[in-house]
Amino acid sequence: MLLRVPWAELPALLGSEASLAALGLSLRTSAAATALAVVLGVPLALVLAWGRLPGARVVRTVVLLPLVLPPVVSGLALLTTFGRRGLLGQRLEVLGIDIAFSTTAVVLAQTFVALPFLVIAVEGAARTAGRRHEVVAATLGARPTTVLRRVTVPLLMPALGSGTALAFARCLGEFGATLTFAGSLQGVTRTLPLEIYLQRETDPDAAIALSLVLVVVAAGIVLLTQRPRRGGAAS
Amino acid sequence: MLLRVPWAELPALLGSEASLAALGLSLRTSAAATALAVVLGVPLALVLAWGRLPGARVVRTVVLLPLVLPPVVSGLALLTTFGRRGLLGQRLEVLGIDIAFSTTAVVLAQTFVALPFLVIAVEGAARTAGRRHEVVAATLGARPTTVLRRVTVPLLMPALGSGTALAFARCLGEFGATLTFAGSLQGVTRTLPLEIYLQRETDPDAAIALSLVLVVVAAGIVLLTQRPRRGGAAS
Amino acid sequence: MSAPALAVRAAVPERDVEVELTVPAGRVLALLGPNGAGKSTVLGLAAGTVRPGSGEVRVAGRRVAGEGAWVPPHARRISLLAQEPLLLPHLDVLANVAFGPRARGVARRAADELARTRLAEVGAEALAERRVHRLSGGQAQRVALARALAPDPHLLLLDEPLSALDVDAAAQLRQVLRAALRGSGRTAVVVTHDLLDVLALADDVVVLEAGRVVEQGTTAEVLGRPRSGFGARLAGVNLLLGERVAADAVRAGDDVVHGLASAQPATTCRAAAAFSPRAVAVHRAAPGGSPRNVLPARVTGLEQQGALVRVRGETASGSRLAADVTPASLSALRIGVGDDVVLVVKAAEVEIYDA
Amino acid sequence: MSAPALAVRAAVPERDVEVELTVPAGRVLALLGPNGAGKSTVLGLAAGTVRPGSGEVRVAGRRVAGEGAWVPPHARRISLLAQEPLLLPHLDVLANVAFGPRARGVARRAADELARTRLAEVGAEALAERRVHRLSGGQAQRVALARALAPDPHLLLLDEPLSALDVDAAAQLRQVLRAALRGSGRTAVVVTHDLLDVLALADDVVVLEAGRVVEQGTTAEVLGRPRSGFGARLAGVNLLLGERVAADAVRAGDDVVHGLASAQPATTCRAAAAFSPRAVAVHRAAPGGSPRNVLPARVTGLEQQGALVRVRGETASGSRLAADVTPASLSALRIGVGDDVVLVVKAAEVEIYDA
Amino acid sequence: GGAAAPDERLTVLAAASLHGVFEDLGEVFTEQHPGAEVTFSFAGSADLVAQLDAGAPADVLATADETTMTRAVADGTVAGEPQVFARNVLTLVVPSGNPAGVGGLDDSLDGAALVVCAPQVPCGAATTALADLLGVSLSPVSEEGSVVDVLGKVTSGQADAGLVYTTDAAAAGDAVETIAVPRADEVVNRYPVAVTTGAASPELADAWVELLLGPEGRELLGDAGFGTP
Ligand SMILES: Nc1ncnc2c1ncn2[C@@H]1O[C@H](COP(=O)(O)OP(=O)(O)OP(=O)(O)O)[C@@H](O)[C@H]1O
Ligand SMILES: Nc1ncnc2c1ncn2[C@@H]1O[C@H](COP(=O)(O)OP(=O)(O)OP(=O)(O)O)[C@@H](O)[C@H]1O
Ligand code: MOO
Ligand SMILES: [Mg+2]
Ligand SMILES: [Mg+2]
Repeated sequence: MLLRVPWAELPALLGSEASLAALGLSLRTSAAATALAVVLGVPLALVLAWGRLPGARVVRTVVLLPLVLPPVVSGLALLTTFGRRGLLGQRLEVLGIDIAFSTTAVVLAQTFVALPFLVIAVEGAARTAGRRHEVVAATLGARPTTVLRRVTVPLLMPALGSGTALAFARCLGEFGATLTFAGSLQGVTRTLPLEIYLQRETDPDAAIALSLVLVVVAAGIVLLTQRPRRGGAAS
Repeated sequence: MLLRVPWAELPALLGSEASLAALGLSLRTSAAATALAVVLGVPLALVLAWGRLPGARVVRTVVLLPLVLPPVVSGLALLTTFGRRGLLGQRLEVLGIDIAFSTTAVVLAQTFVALPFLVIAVEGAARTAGRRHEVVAATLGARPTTVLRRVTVPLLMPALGSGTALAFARCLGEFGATLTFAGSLQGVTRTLPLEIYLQRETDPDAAIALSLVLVVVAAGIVLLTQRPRRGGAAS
Repeated sequence: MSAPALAVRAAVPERDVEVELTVPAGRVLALLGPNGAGKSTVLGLAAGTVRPGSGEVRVAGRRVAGEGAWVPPHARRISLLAQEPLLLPHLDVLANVAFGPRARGVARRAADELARTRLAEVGAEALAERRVHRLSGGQAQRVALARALAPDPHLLLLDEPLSALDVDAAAQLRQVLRAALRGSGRTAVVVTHDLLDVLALADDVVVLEAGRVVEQGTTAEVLGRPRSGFGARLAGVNLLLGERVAADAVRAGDDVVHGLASAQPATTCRAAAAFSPRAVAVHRAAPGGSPRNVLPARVTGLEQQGALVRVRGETASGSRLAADVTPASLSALRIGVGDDVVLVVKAAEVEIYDA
Repeated sequence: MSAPALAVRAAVPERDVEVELTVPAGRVLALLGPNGAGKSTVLGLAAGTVRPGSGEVRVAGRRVAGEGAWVPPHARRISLLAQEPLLLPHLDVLANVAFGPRARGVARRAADELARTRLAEVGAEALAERRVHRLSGGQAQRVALARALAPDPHLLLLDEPLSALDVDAAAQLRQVLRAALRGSGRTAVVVTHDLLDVLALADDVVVLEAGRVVEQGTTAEVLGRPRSGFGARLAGVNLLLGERVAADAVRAGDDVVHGLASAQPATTCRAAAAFSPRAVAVHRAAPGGSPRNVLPARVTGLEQQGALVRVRGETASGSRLAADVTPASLSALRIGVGDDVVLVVKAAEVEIYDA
Repeated sequence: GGAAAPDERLTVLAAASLHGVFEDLGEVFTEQHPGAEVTFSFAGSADLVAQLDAGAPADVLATADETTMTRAVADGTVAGEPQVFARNVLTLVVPSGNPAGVGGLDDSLDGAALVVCAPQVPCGAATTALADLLGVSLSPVSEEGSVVDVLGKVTSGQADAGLVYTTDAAAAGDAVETIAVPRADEVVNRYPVAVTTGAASPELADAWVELLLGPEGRELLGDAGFGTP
């Protein structure tokens, strides 16, 4: 891919108004969606890891689905839920909330595809770590909120960190659901992958250059959060 | 989504030659790609979890990238590597091997996107489990192959199981990389997601029906492998 | 009278544990028993880490577990030192010890200072800044003990607090615990396998066997006049539990032992005969002469204990007895494991009491 | 003479451990020392779970670690019982014990049978089909011990094998170990904090302190005439280590102790004075009369030990001494921790020897 | 895959919007050429050109606009002069029932969600041309990358109106209502076809082009709503 990048023209290609707008939009929506995914995903992951919910397997399956669905299908699923004629969408519209073709829709689509990354990472870590340390903390008098803040979260930090990084990177790369569900308008809903898709029609070189930007940003994020981890814990 | 399925016509829609061909192809290629991902992914994951490779972070980043790249970019990346003019592709062509736009290309594309699922799952489990049990087994006289077979693999089985399931489901859903890298030839490279994409142009109802099939199969696989796990291990 | 600090009357069916015990406020209870007897389970019931299948648990009179009631561990004002140290791996040693006080609202600096004091008490002040995975087994145990003592709880639950410690440390920490427990008005339950711990720390003793309380009483009572095999072996005496066949004789199976009846008149049909291993002589064949108690047995073990050798034997009816002899007499006897011997003890050395 | 079964001459700088020790084939070495002294580290060096920073390790003459050489644990024909039981969580108890023999090529049925035998020996045959997370602490320890014994290794490394066991089990397993170790021609290194283990199991003793060997010799030598403070405390004697100021006197700091010189002529300038705590009398003020050794000290601890009370004290020069007195005389003295007392011991009770 | 191994195989790369027509035409073709098997690969036109350049096996290339075909000519992946075989014009579609009451490209669009193709793609270029021609300025809520995405927004009811090709409107059937746009037929999009340079069976490829340009082709294209040259 590197070989086909038109290095000389790179600054011009990337500096174009459309590219910058797309990059900016992508970064902003990805940040928002990642935050949303953390807020929703961490409690969900803990409940799945520790709880004895009767429907835990079903819930987990539903959460994991976006990970494996093809983009078009994800988009269709969102559309039939949050779309104007969708189950929830209709109700929201009654309340005067219309998310169609808005940046909110982009964030929603990205949250949808990013959530599983967080849930998988945090649930896996919570499950393997078990509740042993939480129990110890409780027998020392720590109330549940304290346990969460001072034991669970710090212990899950590495998993949370890499889960968040993957979620953010996945948000950056989200294409199909955004396209199907949110549309594509410069500065509002046209994120970087959509811009790449469009550029490819007229200027494949520009598309490759933009792809490279995306790859580099995503790789950078994934790389950054891979701090060297601690050795085995004494038990 | 369920509401919009044309239940009455479902058998006809799904029974069409094109749909069956696509489903069959998808299942075959996904199985092959998953097997390939296991063979490549497990050793890679163990090396990443246990080794003190200098470049481990970079390797891990590269492995994780397909998880977050938009489909088009994945396809472009594959094409510029394995395509006829790609880095590896040129060499392979000299050997008379041409993989782009063949069923092999589909398998390759699917392996590319499925590998991270396996590596993440297995590496995470291996890292949290640590090597403590492996060390114990070695001090009891177990040679490395025995340790792998009788300790490492059984201990990682739950993670390997769910990783494999996710990988298979992801293979089933793979769309963008296949389209760009392998094309969309019926019976050869047109997998179920590609068929859905195509049907959407002419027959949205059929597309929804096929999507449903895909969702059900993927959900079934993810659900099946969620066996109830064992309680915490004595240490 | 105020409510006992701890009252457990509960069952954990999946572990086959069913106990009833009470710890009055301000007293220290030693919980003894063989491996798997249910000691850790009882502590778990009190701490709230094990839920009873039936029955109830009360801490300071408050129902903390039982039908409809459940008070989570953190709200019980207890502190548990579990059998595994389980230090928090993301904190250093000091922060581990300061964790409890911090969780109970003590300010950071005060908690750190308290933690340093506790660490100094267990001889681990030099480890304060260490990461926990860089501790040796005994060091981790000391830190865990300091951590359990730090929150200043109403009820302290200690599961084998001095295991894994070296002789010096064990002796020193036994004193630390003694100071922390005795005369402080603090209530504690201590699980131990060590007689010294019982003597140094406990007011009362409960012996568990196979999930049931088989003996309880003050330390002096239980060790002085043990009524369970385990208590007797811990106290280092031989015990025959059986039927009273005379004012001064007990029969256990086919074994009959005569002794001195206690001053109080007999009230029960079950009785115990206790005698020290030092009072037992070992012969290859039954001797003539005065001793009234002659017990044939098979040797099951030989063990050096200090300057003496302990000969362990079992009678045909299954009574397990020990005799302490000098190495010289042992080599004269030329006995080994599996040999048949005769154990002889003077009735004057045997105490008979109600069981 | 054949090569020693184990020869370690290596350093682990990140743990500040630097040791040199040798275990002749067929002998059992007890490795003693305070927490954090480096005992587990030495076992790790022998087993191959710790790599030396420098130096080398030889097992049966073969260099298994050292510059350029590295033999992985499984190829060393050793068996290690680590300080944590670490049972394999995906196997049941029987499969855990059978693991070693199976790994060494024993057929499944034979391995299972062997495992059952070993389990029976440690009194855990009833647990054979249990999953390991359903074991109590002591049960897990027994299973781990059975597992370490099962592969029939050349060199057995046991890290606190009898900790966490109840009195009965500890006594029984001590015998099992004794049978497995003594007279079997097997070589073993046993880490323990228990004098009984040393007496029952060990031919030789090595005492580590702060990562260095401070004392070594046969069990009788070390316990009979300890040359390290730790050895002395383990053996239960008082020890003053210092400069020989006369044929029959040792000075440690300001403390001078007279005694009986050993029969052999003195060869070193450093000497040790050893005496039993029972020989030490405690007074509030220096008495007149015959005893030549009068040592002012401050009381640092009081500890019940069997029928006696042990008074621990420290002199102004830092010598730590113990005196065993009856509870009656203690209450007559009315002393407590922190009081100044005078410790008096007759020279006839003190043994002086080369250190 | 077919039952017996075909004597000859024809591979056609075609724009996704030709899916329906080409499948039907394929049946006619196999009737006329027994022993031959036709395989299609459908994708966006730009994709097809890129794939061909990357070595995709193909005998015929049919794209949805002339710009992309020009690129293939420049790459040297097609032989000879491309021939236009179909024309397409834009039309306005609204969801069935026309919830926003749209009446055409006029004030009735104010406040309604209009979706069009992005100017970078053929249908978008046509949209821009049409707007210029009519002297109206459109303010769409989304500029999609393909006409299928525009249609999808309308059929799903997300959008109140969309500008798509008449062929797409026809394929969507009852899901949408069509509102004719005046002078739309003045902005024409042309579909060219060409035989590839690396064709494995050039004769069959020629035969396909002939069939497409012939009466059977015209008829099927007409049925699907295409105009013919
Ligand atoms: N994994 C480790 N990494 C670094 N240092 C360690 C590690 N484990 C132990 N240490 C340190 O090395 C020294 C020796 O530890 P070691 O475990 O050998 O002691 P030990 O004699 O076995 O003590 P104990 O009786 O407490 O088990 C100690 O100071 C300890 O803090
Ligand atoms: N997590 C568990 N689940 C089920 N059974 C258990 C569990 N832990 C222990 N047991 C069983 O419950 C019984 C009581 O165990 P407990 O841990 O209370 O014994 P203990 O008296 O503390 O023994 P030890 O001296 O060995 O620590 C034992 O038979 C044990 O096998
Ligand atoms: O196939 Mo995706 O959901 O756009 O990466
Ligand atoms: Mg226990
Ligand atoms: Mg150790």
